[in-house]
Amino acid sequence: MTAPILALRGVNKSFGPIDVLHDITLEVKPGEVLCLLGDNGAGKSTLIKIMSGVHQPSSGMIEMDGQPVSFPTPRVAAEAGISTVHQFGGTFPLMSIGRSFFVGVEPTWGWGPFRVYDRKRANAIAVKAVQDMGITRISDGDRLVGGLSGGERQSLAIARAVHFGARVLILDEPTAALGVKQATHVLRIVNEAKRRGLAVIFITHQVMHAMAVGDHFAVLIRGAVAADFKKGEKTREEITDLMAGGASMASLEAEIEGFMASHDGHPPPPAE
Amino acid sequence: MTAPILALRGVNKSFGPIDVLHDITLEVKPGEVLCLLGDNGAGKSTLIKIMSGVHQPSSGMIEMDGQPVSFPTPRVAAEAGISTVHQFGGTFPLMSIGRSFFVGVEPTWGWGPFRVYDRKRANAIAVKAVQDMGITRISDGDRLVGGLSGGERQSLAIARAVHFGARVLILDEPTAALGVKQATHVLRIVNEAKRRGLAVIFITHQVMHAMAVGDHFAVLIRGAVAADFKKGEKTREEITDLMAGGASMASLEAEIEGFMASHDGHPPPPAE
Amino acid sequence: ADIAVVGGSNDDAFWNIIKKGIDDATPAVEANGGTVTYLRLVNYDNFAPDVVQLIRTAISMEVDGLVIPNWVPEAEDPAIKDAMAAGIKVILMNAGGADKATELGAINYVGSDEYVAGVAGGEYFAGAGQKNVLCINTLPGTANIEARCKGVIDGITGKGGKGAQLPLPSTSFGDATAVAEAIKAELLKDETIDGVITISAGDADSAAIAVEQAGKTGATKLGSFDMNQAGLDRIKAGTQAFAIDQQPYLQSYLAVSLLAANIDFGTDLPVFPVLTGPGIVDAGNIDATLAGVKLGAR
Amino acid sequence: MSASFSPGGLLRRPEAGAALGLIAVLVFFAIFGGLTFLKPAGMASWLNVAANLGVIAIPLGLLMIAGELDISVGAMVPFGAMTVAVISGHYGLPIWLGVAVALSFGVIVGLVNGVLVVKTAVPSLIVTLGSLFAVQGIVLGLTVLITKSTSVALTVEGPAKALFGDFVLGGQLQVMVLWWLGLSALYIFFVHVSPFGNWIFAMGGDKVSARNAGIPTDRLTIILFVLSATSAAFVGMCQAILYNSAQVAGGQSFIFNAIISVVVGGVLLTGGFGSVVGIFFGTITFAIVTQGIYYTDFDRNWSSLIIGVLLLGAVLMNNTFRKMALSATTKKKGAKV
Amino acid sequence: MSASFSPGGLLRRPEAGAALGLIAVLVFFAIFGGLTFLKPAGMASWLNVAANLGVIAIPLGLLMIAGELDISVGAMVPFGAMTVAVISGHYGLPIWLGVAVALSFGVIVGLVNGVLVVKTAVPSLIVTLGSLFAVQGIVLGLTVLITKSTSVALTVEGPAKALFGDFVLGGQLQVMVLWWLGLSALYIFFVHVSPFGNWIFAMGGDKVSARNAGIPTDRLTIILFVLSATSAAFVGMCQAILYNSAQVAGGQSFIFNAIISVVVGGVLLTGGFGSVVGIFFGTITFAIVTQGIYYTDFDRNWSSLIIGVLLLGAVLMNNTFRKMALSATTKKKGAKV
Ligand SMILES: Nc1ncnc2c1ncn2[C@@H]1O[C@H](COP(=O)(O)OP(=O)(O)OP(=O)(O)O)[C@@H](O)[C@H]1O
Ligand SMILES: Nc1ncnc2c1ncn2[C@@H]1O[C@H](COP(=O)(O)OP(=O)(O)OP(=O)(O)O)[C@@H](O)[C@H]1O
Ligand SMILES: [Mg+2]
Ligand SMILES: [Mg+2]
Repeated sequence: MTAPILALRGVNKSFGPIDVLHDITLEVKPGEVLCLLGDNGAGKSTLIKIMSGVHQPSSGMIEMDGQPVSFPTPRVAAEAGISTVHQFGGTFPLMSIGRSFFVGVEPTWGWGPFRVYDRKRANAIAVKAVQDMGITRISDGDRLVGGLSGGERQSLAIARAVHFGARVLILDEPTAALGVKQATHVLRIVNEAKRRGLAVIFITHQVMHAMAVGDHFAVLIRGAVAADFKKGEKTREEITDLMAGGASMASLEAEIEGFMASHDGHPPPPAE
Repeated sequence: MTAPILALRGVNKSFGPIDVLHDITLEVKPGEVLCLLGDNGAGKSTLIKIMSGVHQPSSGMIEMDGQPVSFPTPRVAAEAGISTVHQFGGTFPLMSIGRSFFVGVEPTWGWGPFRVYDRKRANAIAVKAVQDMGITRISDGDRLVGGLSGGERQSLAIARAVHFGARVLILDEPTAALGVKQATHVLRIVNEAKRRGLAVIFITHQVMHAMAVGDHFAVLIRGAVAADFKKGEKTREEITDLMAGGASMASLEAEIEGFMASHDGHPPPPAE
Repeated sequence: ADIAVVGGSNDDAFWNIIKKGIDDATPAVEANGGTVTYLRLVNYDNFAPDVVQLIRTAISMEVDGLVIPNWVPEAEDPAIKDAMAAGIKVILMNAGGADKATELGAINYVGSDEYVAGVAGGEYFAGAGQKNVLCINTLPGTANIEARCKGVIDGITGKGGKGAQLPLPSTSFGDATAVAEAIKAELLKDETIDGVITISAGDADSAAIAVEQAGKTGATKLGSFDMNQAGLDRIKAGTQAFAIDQQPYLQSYLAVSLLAANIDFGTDLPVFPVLTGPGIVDAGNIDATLAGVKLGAR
Repeated sequence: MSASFSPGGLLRRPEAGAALGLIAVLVFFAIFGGLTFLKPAGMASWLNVAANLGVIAIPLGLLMIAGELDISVGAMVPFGAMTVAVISGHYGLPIWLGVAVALSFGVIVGLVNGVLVVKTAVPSLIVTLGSLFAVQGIVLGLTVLITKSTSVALTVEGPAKALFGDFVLGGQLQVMVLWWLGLSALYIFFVHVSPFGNWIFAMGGDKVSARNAGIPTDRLTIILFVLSATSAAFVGMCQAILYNSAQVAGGQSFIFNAIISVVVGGVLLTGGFGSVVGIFFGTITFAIVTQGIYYTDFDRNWSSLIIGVLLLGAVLMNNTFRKMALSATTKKKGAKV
Repeated sequence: MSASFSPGGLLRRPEAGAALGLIAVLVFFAIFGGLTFLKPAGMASWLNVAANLGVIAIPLGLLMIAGELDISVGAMVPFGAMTVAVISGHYGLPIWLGVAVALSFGVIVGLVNGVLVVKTAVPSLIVTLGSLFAVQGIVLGLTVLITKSTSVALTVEGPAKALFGDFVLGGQLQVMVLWWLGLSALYIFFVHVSPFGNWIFAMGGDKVSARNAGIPTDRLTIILFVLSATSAAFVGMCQAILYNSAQVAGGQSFIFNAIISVVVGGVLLTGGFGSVVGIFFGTITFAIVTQGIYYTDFDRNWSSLIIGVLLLGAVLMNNTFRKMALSATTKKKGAKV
């Protein structure tokens, strides 16, 4: 069994008086997709923000390759090979595609204080990375990001993370705003990253997406790890119930589907 | 057969030189859920913005109950009984739940210029509406919206639209950021609205959600209605392909699943 | 002759009368084929650099003559010398004095002097029996304005009285109430203040209310630099003691006329310097002054 | 906006920080300023300043809550003053005509500002900076053209004087203080009690969503600009009547002073949060800080320093409280200017 | 920021609108101002003004691109001037010491501003408004305390004079023009050519995302504040050396003038968009408008009106272009101040 790249050991996080994460222990191995599941507000985004240096744990430890590390800023985490697409933001509407792609890690030539931003190279790499994601319409790296559709922007952010994700790729609800085709592309990219031996942490609210790529599932309920299991260890129904925070979704789904069935797909007569 | 409440007849829309919608003809009947499907950037949001008075059609006609109407501002559309939850925004982080719920249609007592905002009533109604959506944690209408989780906020926006949606309820990707439980609640609400005889227009990228509530499906591809069919007329696979803008998703899905199968759910050895 | 005149801020009452003098002298210059250009500071924020900039602008216009107040000699002298080196004849006006004119080689000096005017004000207070005078400065740090208050303080202390300056922060500039309440507060705090003088006519409107509000009408005498209609009305009514008048109309009118005639006809005035003030307007000469105010010349 | 009356709720109201700031400076000057500062004449001294500033600061604060800014008030004060002085002083026409024209100029400039902001995408800071210069130019140019002077005298008697520019209640308080209290009460009603206030907060929170929710954002924006320009013209007009004279210069200090009062009063510079009561307290705080200095023994040359430090302190205090209030509101990002 | 050189791309660059505005006012004044305005001496007249303003406007513009604002530059100009005048004029110490101390005061005030903005949640407008007052107070108080005067003379000769405060190239251009050109070139390099510029734009576009992308936003913010305060102190210092004297005075006009230049230069007030070349053009435009008036026959009383209208026109023009450039960027909503 391969050793975990990144691991959390007994991590707690509170914002002032609000406890958000309780005693989280989790690990992710190379070539493995960890699906982080959980209800709205369960603490998934907070958890991955700790892994990517945005927040500091209130207590507990982060380990990389078995060594304790700390990520005081996102830059440190990025330099350690952790690449994150956050749930919100991540692109800059008024910047060009090339510049937005390389924000903070601009390619340069020259030396010392006279390093020059290498626009040509940045654009070429960015356009290629985005096209590899299936967005073939984009061919000019000088276009402003603001001119892209929501899905295209999301794809750009993911392409960026994949490109720089030397070892760990973290995606926080990357498919939420995406169309069917784009979402499938993202899933393909996740698999591709896995194949290349990266560790991937994938957050989603869609069971289908989780089951399509996940090797390992962790479910957060109110800030604690409520379940941690491997692919195939639980059924779709069990996973759905866990994602809903432990509620029994079967009854809810039955309710909706039952309704549809009872009316045979036709609406009832308008209420008086 | 009941007559349509709201209909578009040959609607076109362009922003400056960019044509976004081409000759759209669509109608929605009371007690019916119209699912609007389509790729990112297909024009779904633009279409429903025309129906809710945010944008004006470049040409073409809107009819309500068979009569031509025009919605110069969102207010006019709201007064005609059209209630919309837009894809972005819709709540005000720094306002109280009660005030946010009633923005623009504040309940008052008193008369003339001395009408007084009825905080008690607004809070009571808002809290009840949100609790009816399954968010039972919210009990104080004076809490600031900014303190709610994303899912709770989305639920608040939907509750608002349902409350004021006298005749037509439009929901633009209401489930995108929601957890499994919350999404199921939204679907239940859509069914409930349908049962009460409202016309519902529902935009989503998730086939499952669409199939769970839709009576009638319209697929937009690059701004034109590419398909318009009833529940049961097409298979899930056909709908998925249409949602992806006509691409054959079967192959893509097969690719992903095939990969998983071939590795039997286990990651390949890390690449060198 | 093409003449350039450098002057003070756009909306300053004093400099608007200067402009009237220029405007009245202009037809005579134009009758002899010349022009007159008035270069005014926009504000007193960046005083010395802005004034010098205006001198340079005048040089760049290739004028024949320059009328200029020498407010900040250290800063202005080099520029004035450059102007002379470019063949421009110079008359100092309003600030600088005879010695400076001689030193620079200017044709003449027309004007009073802010400091001398201030001294005159301080001495007027002393003559009226006031012992403790407060000079209200709403533009602290501005060189020409500081000179006014310094003169007042020196004038009153020279006669055995006491004087002080009240610099108001920029938050109260242009807010009549803030100025009035500041003065009132000082009057309430220090009962011995029996004379108040303001650096502009507008501030005197505030000061008049402040004196009244402090219940010191009659006990505390009010003076001002420069005048406006409201101030003169007060002098007539007896609620203001005096206003210090440098007769700005004469300064610019004479300076422009003398310079143009010198350039065009080679005339020269034996009077050196030409002093236009300080004059004191008080109950004694108020009526004649009021007539001039109506015409915008006082 | 929350109107709960629990002690916790009270601390979370936007005016809580402002009230504490006010108390702090009151104590500061009561200690260093001594007794005269708290006597009626001393209190009148800062109340008068607060009143003149407050009548402008409240509508400006509402604009800021709605996410806009109005710099042109700095030119509207002299414009209002000069209009009434020229009409009723220089030309000797009836004072009521002067009052009416001064106020209608305020309405006109406000309309121009509002329409430009709504119709073009130019930020309101820039639009009103342009109209600040333009109105300054108009006031100077027209006044000199008409009166040959930059200072115009005006004598008003009778009811107009009593109404707009006189002292009341023992001859210490300007009648403006009554206007200020009255207007503040009206604003409190309209902003916090009537439904309109909700619209302003919604606009400041998210203009697009507000419009989508059926709020006539364009009309409301224009109304707010009219309100602020007219209020500034009103203050100028009253000052001219009170001081019997109007000057072309000045008024610019009102810009910064009003903005400071509004922010000290707890209004969020990015819009969407604040209260009229807070602005009211903020204005008094500012007036006390600037006027209180004269009652102390500090060297007057240092007054700007003291003002700067005290105001920064008041805002910091305020902010600490706002943070406590919104501790859970973390996802609101936005241009922080 | 896009650096494509196609004609369409050229028009979409942030400086396109600024360049057109510049051409428009040049034509305007060439028509109404006549020939002298375009002769070397006339050009020097507005170049000198532009240089002094521009050295401050560019770092201020960078701050605005990064989503912040610095009002305190208004007080830093007299602070820098007074510091060198007191040290090397009043005390007669070596000029290099005066220069060093003046600049280091700039660094200190910038550090204080930056740290306060980064550590507290107070908007930078308010923080720097506070430091504006505070520094004004310090300058007035200290100068009077030390020199008993508000105007201090200073005589500088030798290399320091030649370097900081002399005329060059035929005695018409201030050496500041060379500084301005050199600094502009440096800024262009760092903002548009080196990778650092990218960070500033990213910060202004979305500060949270920028930090998440690994940009040291706090450090960068502080550096930008240090840059703007130090540049202002530098300009004040050079003016004192050039004019042999320093005054304690407001300096507030620099604030508005610099902000106008930056906005006319195409920088978005909400941050994230703009260019150094645009600011450069905007500064020249502003200088031409304010200086050009002197070369025309317009009555001076109307100059504010003309400036206001011309500037509003320039911004409107600029905005039309920006809209064209970003026609597809519609989802960016944000506080429009
Ligand atoms: N900076 C913060 N300060 C205070 N509370 C916070 C902060 N960030 C997050 N929280 C709170 O922590 C909890 C978990 O938030 P988080 O964003 O991690 O949830 P999530 O699992 O990502 O939910 P979603 O599926 O809706 O994205 C929420 O209750 C949220 O309000
Ligand atoms: N105001 C506007 N100006 C210019 N173009 C616009 C505007 N609004 C939308 N568009 C363009 O119209 C197209 C359709 O956009 P729309 O938001 O309707 O797509 P959508 O179907 O809702 O996509 P998604 O599923 O990503 O929400 C896009 O290419 C978008 O860039
Ligand atoms: Mg999340
Ligand atoms: Mg959409």
